[in-house]
Amino acid sequence: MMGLTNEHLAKWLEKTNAKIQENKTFLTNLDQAIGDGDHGINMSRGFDEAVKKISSTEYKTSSDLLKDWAMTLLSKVGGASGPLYGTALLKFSMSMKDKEEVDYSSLTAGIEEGLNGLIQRGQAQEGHKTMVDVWSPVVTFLKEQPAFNPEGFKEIAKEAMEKTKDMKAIKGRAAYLKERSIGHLDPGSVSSYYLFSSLAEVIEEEGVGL
Amino acid sequence: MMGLTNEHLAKWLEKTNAKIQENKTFLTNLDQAIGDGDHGINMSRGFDEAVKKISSTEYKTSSDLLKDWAMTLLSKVGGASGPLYGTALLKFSMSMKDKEEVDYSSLTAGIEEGLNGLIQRGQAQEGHKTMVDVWSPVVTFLKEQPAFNPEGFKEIAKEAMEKTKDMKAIKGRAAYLKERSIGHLDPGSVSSYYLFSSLAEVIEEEGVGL
Amino acid sequence: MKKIVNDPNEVVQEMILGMVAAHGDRLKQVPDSTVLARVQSPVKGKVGLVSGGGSGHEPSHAGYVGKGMLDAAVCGSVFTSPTPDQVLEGIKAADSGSGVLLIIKNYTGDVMNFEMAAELAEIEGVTVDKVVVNDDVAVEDSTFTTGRRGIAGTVFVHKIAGAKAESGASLSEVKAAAEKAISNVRSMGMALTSCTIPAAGKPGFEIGENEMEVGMGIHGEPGIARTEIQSADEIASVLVEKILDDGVHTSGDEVAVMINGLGSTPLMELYILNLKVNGLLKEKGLSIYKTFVGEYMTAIDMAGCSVSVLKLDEELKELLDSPSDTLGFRI
Amino acid sequence: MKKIVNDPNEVVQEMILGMVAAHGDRLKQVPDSTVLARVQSPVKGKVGLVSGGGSGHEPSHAGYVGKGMLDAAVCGSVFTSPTPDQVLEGIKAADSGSGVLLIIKNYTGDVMNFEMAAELAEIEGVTVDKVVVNDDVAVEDSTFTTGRRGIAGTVFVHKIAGAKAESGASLSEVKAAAEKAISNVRSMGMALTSCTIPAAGKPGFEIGENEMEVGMGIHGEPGIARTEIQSADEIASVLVEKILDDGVHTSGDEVAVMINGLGSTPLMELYILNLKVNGLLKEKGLSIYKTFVGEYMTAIDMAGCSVSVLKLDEELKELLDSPSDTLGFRI
Ligand SMILES: Nc1ncnc2c1ncn2[C@@H]1O[C@H](COP(=O)(O)OP(=O)(O)O)[C@@H](O)[C@H]1O
Ligand SMILES: Nc1ncnc2c1ncn2[C@@H]1O[C@H](COP(=O)(O)OP(=O)(O)O)[C@@H](O)[C@H]1O
Ligand SMILES: [Mg+2]
Ligand SMILES: [Mg+2]
Ligand SMILES: [Mg+2]
Ligand SMILES: [Mg+2]
Repeated sequence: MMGLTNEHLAKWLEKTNAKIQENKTFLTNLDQAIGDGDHGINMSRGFDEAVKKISSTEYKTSSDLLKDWAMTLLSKVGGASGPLYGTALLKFSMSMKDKEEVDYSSLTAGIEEGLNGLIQRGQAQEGHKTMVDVWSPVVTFLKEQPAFNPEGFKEIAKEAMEKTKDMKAIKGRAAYLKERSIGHLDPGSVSSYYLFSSLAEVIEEEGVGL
Repeated sequence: MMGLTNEHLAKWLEKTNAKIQENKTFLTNLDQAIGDGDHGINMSRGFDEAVKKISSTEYKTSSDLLKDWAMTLLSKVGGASGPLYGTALLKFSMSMKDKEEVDYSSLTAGIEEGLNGLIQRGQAQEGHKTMVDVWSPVVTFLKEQPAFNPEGFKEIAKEAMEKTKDMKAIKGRAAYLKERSIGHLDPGSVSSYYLFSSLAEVIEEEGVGL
Repeated sequence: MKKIVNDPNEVVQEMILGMVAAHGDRLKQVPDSTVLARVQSPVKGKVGLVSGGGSGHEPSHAGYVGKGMLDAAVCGSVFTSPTPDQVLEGIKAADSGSGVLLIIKNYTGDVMNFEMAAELAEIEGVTVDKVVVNDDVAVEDSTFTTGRRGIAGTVFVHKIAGAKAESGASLSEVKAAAEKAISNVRSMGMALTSCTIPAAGKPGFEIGENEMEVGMGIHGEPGIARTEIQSADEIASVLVEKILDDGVHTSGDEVAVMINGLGSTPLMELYILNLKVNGLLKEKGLSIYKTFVGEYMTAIDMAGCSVSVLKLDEELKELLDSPSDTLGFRI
Repeated sequence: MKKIVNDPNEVVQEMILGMVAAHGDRLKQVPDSTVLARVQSPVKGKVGLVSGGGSGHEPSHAGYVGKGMLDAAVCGSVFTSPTPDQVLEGIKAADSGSGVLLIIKNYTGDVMNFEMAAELAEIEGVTVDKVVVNDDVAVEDSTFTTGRRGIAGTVFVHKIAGAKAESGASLSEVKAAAEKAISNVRSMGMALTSCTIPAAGKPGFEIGENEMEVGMGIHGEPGIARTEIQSADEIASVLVEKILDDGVHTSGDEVAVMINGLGSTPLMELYILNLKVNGLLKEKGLSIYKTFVGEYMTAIDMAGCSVSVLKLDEELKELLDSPSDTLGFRI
């Protein structure tokens, strides 16, 4: 079977949610260190709701599913990460509007659109110690590779996430800390890593041809 | 020389004050355990002021000196102990009105008057875990003895003070603790002990004939 | 000690000066005293109202000085009743010749110092009367002991007596209104933490990380029991039940409710508590005429709350509703 | 965690219900939302004013809903900006056809969520405009970063814009008044302790027993420096100096001052601070028109304070003095 089905997308969401729930306190602790200590709480609330919504609805198209995912985050996460994840997934959904199937090129295009939405909404550039620092290298990697490479993909996302540790925050709440933000992982980058590592794992485990 | 002069009375006040200042935190800690934690602060403020007042004023009569001592406590201590010590000393002062000299019998009568004022003002009886539990046995002892007995006097005051430890408070703030007040010294009884032990020490050290 | 202070022994004087600096249009300091009085006081033809007590309960009591409430507040040292001479200054500032009513919270020290001041004032020719507030049901009301303490319900007494005095009533009428408020109001508190007197520099008592004290007084005096921390709903039940058990409020009564924070408890938590208190009182058949939520009678920086319930009749409703313009209570 | 709560995840909903239970004569909950609106809203012919943000800053913002201030407050989760759909509910509740002004504190999340709501509202045919409050001088104002934060000075903006809207002014006039207040107000805070988000269950950061944080934000974001605890006078000097350094207030100006408590700091300490702030401002040649002391914009249960200074002109004085009848701010 080729491409990501709605079932795969739902599994992606569920796996991401599982990681978020499991690491809720970790994410909150990260945000306590350089933010206001609510990132785990926000993400856990929003992704739980998204799972509830998506698992109880029948979707014709992947675009519809992604849209509900996006809208649920938008209306349940709040803070900075809510509109950012919401916008990114909404852009992804819109780019899938007239696609029959989520194949490699449409997945790549969708995540790139998500990144563009993120940047437009948040005005952060790479190196500012935000989730853009994970999304951006992930998009570059997808565009470089001929087909989906789960191991490499996960590796890239992980490295990118880890790199935020040494960055000085320019955007987001951590920016108030200036130099003192160095030495701490960016919470939004860690949750983005959960999103992307879950995607790779679903593709691997389900043997999705991409 | 016979009787307590004004110089002796001033020394009595100063010695008491020295003990209070030295034990300010101890008194406060006692009051933290079963009251509201201000007895050391109150007594230290009031006795400091009394020393200032008395040491800078010339007194014709002991009654005048005692009156200023009383009035200073009344206007500087506050709380329950302010009016109580103030009233006691005021009654002492009044009983000295037409006395030439503070001899043993007038000292005894003065302290007894003080106790009566205390009881009238505070409505506490012996055994209620208040300073009355020190003043009352002290008066009884004075009345029993033919002449001032410094060692016995100090001993009586000390024992009386220590006995408050096992009492259940009926009056004063410690009464709210009911059974839980048992096992703690009554702060006002401890400060009263300082007052009486200082008196005995002044009489001893100055070789007052009483 | 984590406090914004200079000399811990000067906190009351500096507070008084800071209040006058902020609110000189409302409050004046009686020279060389710790008394804060209405700028306009004494108000001609009006009975004067004086309250006060130890400091550390802000906005009590200076926050209730103003039109429709008190004429003067006497500020003692922290948790220490003011001395008779200071109370006398308050009485003189409030007296316009129509007499002065003292509103005293029931603590040995306050009662003694205010009574001595009243004696001194009578000598100076001022007619003085007094009421003693004892709303705290956490303490047994026995004539053998000192009886119930005065806590947040005192603010209702200020409001009722203040409105009555403002209406031009006589000293005995104002006293009667205050007495009615006192006999109609019951309160109880609880605390999650201790509090720190600045000059003491450390918390007044120890309390475990998972403990709370039910029936806590506003100076950290214990009440009924030390228990495990309970939920807001359970706390509401304990407080409301004990208050209603006193038998003053019965089904069908109209009541005013005060949810009071002790210093460190956020408004959010007070509103969460109110939700359950409101429900419980309604369940008991009481009709809630007005609810006040906020910090009215604090215990320095203590975390905790108290609930007060005042039974109303037509007179009390009218007095509660009449305008008051003070920093801490505005109608 | 020492809090009076039930389910830590339900604190905002229960707070909203508790507020309506207490103040149903003033506030209504927009059904199925976290919006608290004036009972009378939308007010015919009046520009609607909507503010809000994460909860935990009570009485901000629902405490400022009422005559002369806001029409609706949107309550997010604790320290978390509300979502666009909730803000949209607030806008709809406030809109009487005369347009709605959003008063946003400058945080990435708030700005994004409120802007998205504005876009949604415009689609539904509501005219919406916005102002962003950024009064906190502890943070550099650089276009390269997110810029200064919005803190307690926001309450002055609510008051000024609210009075203007109440006068029947147009959306652009109300916006202009709000912008003037924003450009005239500067604030800075400091903290002695951290604060605890109920759902997190532990303090947001560590701070030593002898340390304080200068320039602390209202979510526990750090500011300028971690130092040893200083005296009230020193704290006043640090805050006032930094505020005046910004160059908005110059000798001869009339100003309004707000001494704001962050949650656990007693009024007594705020007044002690005010005494020095008052003196310093006068020394600098400023004339103090009005001073507000209390809890206006808190950070849950944080101990600490902020100082805000608003430069006044005739228009702002008039707007500041016009009546406002809200729980948290009454003129
Ligand atoms: N301008 C921005 N652009 C991109 N990402 C951002 C921006 N601001 C914040 N973020 C991301 O959001 C995360 C914080 O999210 P969260 O804690 O939920 O919101 P808040 O900061 O409002 O409390 C940060 O770790 C960062 O990755
Ligand atoms: N009714 C009373 N009669 C006699 N002594 C009393 C009475 N009430 C309190 N005391 C004494 O006063 C002491 C407490 O004084 P202090 O702490 O200064 O005042 P407060 O209790 O008002 O804080 C008690 O330890 C007790 O000895
Ligand atoms: Mg956050
Ligand atoms: Mg005491
Ligand atoms: Mg005391
Ligand atoms: Mg947040």
